[in-house]
Amino acid sequence: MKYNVINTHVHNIDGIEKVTGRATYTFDVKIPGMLYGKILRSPHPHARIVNIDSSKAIELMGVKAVVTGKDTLGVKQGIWRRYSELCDEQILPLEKVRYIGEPVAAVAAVTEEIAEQALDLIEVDYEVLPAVYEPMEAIKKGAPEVHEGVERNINVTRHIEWGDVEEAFENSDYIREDWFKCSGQAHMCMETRCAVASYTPDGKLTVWTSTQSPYYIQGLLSGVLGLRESDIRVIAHYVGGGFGGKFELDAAQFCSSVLSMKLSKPVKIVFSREEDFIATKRRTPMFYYVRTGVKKDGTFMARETRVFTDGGAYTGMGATALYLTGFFHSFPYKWAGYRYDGFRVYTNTLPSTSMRGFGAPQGMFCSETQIDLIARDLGIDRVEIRRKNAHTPNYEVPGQATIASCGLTECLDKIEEWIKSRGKLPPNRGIGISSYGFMSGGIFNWFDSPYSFSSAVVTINYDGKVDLHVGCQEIGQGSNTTMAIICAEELGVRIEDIRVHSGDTAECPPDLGAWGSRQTLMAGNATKMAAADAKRQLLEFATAKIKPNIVYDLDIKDRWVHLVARPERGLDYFEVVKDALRGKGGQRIVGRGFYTPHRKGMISPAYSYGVQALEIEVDPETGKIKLVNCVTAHDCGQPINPLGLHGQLEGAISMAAGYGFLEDMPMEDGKIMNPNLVDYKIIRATEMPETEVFEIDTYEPEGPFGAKEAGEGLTNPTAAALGNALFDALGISVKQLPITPEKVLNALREKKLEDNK
Amino acid sequence: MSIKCPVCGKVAKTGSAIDCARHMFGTGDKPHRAWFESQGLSYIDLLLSQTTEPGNKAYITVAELIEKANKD
Amino acid sequence: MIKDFHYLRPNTVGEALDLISQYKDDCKIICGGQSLLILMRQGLVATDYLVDIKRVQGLNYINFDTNEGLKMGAATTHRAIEKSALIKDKFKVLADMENNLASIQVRNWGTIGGNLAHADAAGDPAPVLMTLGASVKVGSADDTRIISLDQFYVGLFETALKEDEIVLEVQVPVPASRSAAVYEKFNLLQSDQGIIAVAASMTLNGDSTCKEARIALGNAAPTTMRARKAEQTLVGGKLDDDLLEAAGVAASEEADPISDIHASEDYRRHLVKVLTMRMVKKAWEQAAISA
Amino acid sequence: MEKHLLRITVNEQEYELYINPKSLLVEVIRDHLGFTGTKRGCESVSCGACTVMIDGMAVKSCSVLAMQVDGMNVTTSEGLEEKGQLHPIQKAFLDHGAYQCGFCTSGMLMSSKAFLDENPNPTTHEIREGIEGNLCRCTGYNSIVRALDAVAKGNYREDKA
Repeated sequence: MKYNVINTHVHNIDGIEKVTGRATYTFDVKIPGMLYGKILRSPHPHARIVNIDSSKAIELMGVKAVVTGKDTLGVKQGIWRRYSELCDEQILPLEKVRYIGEPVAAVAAVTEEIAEQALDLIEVDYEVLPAVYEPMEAIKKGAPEVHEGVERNINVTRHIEWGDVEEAFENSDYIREDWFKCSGQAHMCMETRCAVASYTPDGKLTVWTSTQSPYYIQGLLSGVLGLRESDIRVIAHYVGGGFGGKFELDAAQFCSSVLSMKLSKPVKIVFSREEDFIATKRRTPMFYYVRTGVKKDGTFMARETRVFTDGGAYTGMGATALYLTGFFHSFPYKWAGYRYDGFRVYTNTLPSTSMRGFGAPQGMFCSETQIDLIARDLGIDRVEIRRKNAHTPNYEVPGQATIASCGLTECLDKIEEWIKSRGKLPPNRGIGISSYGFMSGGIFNWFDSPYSFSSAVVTINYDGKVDLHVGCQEIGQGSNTTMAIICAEELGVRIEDIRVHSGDTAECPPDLGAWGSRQTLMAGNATKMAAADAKRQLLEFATAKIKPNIVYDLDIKDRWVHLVARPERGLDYFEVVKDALRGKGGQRIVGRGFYTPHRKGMISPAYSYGVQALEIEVDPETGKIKLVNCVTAHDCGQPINPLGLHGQLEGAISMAAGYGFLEDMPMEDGKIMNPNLVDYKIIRATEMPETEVFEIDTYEPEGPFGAKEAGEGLTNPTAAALGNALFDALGISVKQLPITPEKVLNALREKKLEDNK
Repeated sequence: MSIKCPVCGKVAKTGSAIDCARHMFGTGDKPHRAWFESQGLSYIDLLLSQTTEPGNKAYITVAELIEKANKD
Repeated sequence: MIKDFHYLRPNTVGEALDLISQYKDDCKIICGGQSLLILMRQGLVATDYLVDIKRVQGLNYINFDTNEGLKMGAATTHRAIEKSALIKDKFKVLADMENNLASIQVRNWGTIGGNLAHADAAGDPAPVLMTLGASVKVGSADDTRIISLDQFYVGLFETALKEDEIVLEVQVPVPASRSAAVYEKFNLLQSDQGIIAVAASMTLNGDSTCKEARIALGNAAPTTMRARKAEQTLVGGKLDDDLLEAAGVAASEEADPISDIHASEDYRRHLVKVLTMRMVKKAWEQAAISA
Repeated sequence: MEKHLLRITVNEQEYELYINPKSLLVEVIRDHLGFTGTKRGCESVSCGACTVMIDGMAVKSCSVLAMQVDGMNVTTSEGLEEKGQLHPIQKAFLDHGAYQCGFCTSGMLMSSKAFLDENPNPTTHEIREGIEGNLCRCTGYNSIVRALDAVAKGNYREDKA
């Protein structure tokens, strides 16, 4: 299929603003009369708040207000509006604090400095309680209760099962058990959490904030502040990164709103980098037990997996991560019998939640690492064993998902070719591979939204310029550009004819926002539908004007309205628009579109697939790993924006490789030991490997123009590929993330001991 | 002799107690969990040991109890 | 937040030293400030007076002559040292070390004097300069004196500077013939300080046996330290694996590293051994082919 | 605390202002002068989002007291355009998708500009070292390296004229 805009080289439509310093982020927002807020945080991992005395603080010159939980409605909030028991977080708690860094009070003052000084003057009387930091401790009988009445601190459990697992094991020739530990990871958005809240005497609240979902924040604020949803306007024009950490309500948004409502003045709160590390949320740490049964020939028969996750102090999006890790741990392979039991356990630590991959990177690290071990045990080629069990088009994961498009086998072929092309590697080099797949948006509606999951409005002005209003959120992943491309293609105009409006709940239709890789498919479908609706209206007028034989179809391509059968017969798009507008009594042409998935299984309407190969070099004397090459064969359906797609791929590699060998959040007694960018290691330009991508084109019937997920799933394979590359290079397998030099060295020592036996 | 699940009576193909234990763990519904507790064991604690320590301690412990239950 | 302070910007070394002798403990000296300002922002350092010597005349120079050796003004930036043709030619190890010190931005503003006076045991220049036998010229309003870098570091973030003294100049003697110095740090990100760093300089006899060895360890103890036992094992020896092993083991034993989130004490000792062996070998081989 | 007179040229415009001497350069640039293109991403001189050029050198403006650049020339990302024309590096960033969320971009551009001014024919490894002081969580850097490589190879030379 030949497209005019789709899959062509397009600049991000917000590029000029970003490369000239014009883009105004919440971090940059400054409005007249604005005050600055700071948050007082708990020094204790677990303590009862006996009393808070802010009298001294309020007397400090320049301090305008101090608020505590008592100044709030005390609502326990969360995105789980359908499952109230999972809404367990008061952002300014009334009773007790459950992790170090949890907010206890907030101050507004004329300068940031005065606000910070005021924090020191607030006297909090704590009754320190026994705390528990490890899920395996927290779940034991008699462990301290993080939340009263939650037995054994078990927050949620998830069970996934299909086939007869026992029978499948009985029919296996070989069974292998492994134990894994996956670490936490910080989202580390370059723009820390921040918000400017402005409440005005007319009872309306405007909040500029750095979020992945203005609509969620609007709804959540309405719940905790007792304001009417539509009286709250959330604006997020530019967002400095999200990665799964910015679609829940955060303390910057909540505290600035509470302070602003108290003062009827704008209040700005910006998290310091340290606050962003210790008091937001993190990727969920997980303990994995995996038991897998296979046939001699490598056919996967049965898998039984048990997972305990460190939930930290609150649910966040962790319940979904618990489900998705269990599902994607089976991915992208066929199993006669599969059983997963997941337990999310509360601890007195930083809450864990969704982060790019949403549980899948952990599940796939454990799965793909074990698959290489099984392949070695059975003497089967690692690509072959994956090919033998790979998902195929139109496969149904029993009771879970129906796959339509799937290019996994082609991806495996490509990667096999590339590995061969590398020939014999020099010593201490190794190549690891990992298959992966991911959802194109979750079908979940925990938020109980009454609105379509995605909506779009296309408005054509007299001069032919198109205003596209979407609720989907641009956070750097390029969704505004993707929507502009889809709109331009469907409507038959050029990218420069489109002006996208997003990131403002007062202007744009509701949309669940940027998480779970949902926007290209869901908002894309809504945008395509809206554009088609507008085009239909134009074509009515064009048909009346051209007066073709009614068996002929009309279409618009590159601003040319024409007969499909006789492209030379047609009209200029701009002329047609002018006529159509007159024909509508001077009304602009408006097209509407919306999308909500139906009958699409438990998880998602569509799934992306791929295989990644990572070549590393190891120093066997120090255990240091250097990333050399990273090659990815990628089935994301029809690519929409190749430039953006490649950027997503490389960005995912840097973040996921970091998860594999650098990034960690070590704690002592609940205190994070590296809450700064000196001690928290993030890949820099000098550590990034060369990257290459092979696009495997498939057509996804459920996606706009056949497109599906393209950015988040790429976070899933890299840590596994890195571990498998180490296995390939030195024959050692490290089952604890991150794979640090010290762990590599210890594994080498153990191997020596065994080899000597 | 082939071992029966003391709760639902399922007999594993191999008939072994250890596979019966796996069946009981895996099913893990209320009645099966209740049986663990009735034996003075904790389902969660057994899961924990199975999930955190290499080896099959939990399954073996349960298998022995199942054999015992099958005898009487 | 940084606590308020009085800002003083003298124009000459004399003015600077007078101010410092006047305020003593009540003042701090800022040069590049790449480390100091972080500590001040964290509230770990507060001061009534801040004396800014970054732009004081006569502290920013790189000179070399065949008798006196290399002299660098305290306010010379890392970047200037890295880029200096003279240093690339005569002290390549210095230029290479600077090239991997933090980021270009930091090297553009940070200074050699400030770095040495900050006395971070993980700092890059100190071990290299130690193996080159460098000294610092320090001065107060009353007089100036020369302190060998070996004597300069007395404790964790502690130097031999008196309260009214500042570093004025770094002095590096002319390298002996048939000698070479090398440096390597082990880190996870190229721009990081070393989890462990080792510098070694070897001077050889005509028969390529070891005449003199100088080994300095970074981040292996509360201060940058010489690995003297390791040095002794080398003197008079011939380059072979056993000797290297012996030196590596000696260094790892005399090191006094900590355990932290980045590495355990054992692992750090292991790194000291591996890097010492590598650096000694490399320096030895370079010295052997040097004129 | 007595204020000090600061004379500073930012993007070719001279300014005189009285500031608390503890003010960091980034605070003067953003809060006093309103050049918000320059960002802040940490408190530890790690992320490079605040990188500006001081007399042609890339420096992290959070690591410098404003008083230390008294009388000097500062350039921020807002100062890269000339007569409404994008600088070649800005064009290359657009063409190569060398930014995503854009929060690190201003600092990245200033490191890039200073680096290429000093080293017009770098290897790609030198380019990586040239921007290693700047963190980017979105792109994985390679698109930035390609953009700078393209500028160095002269693909945007006509723009320089």
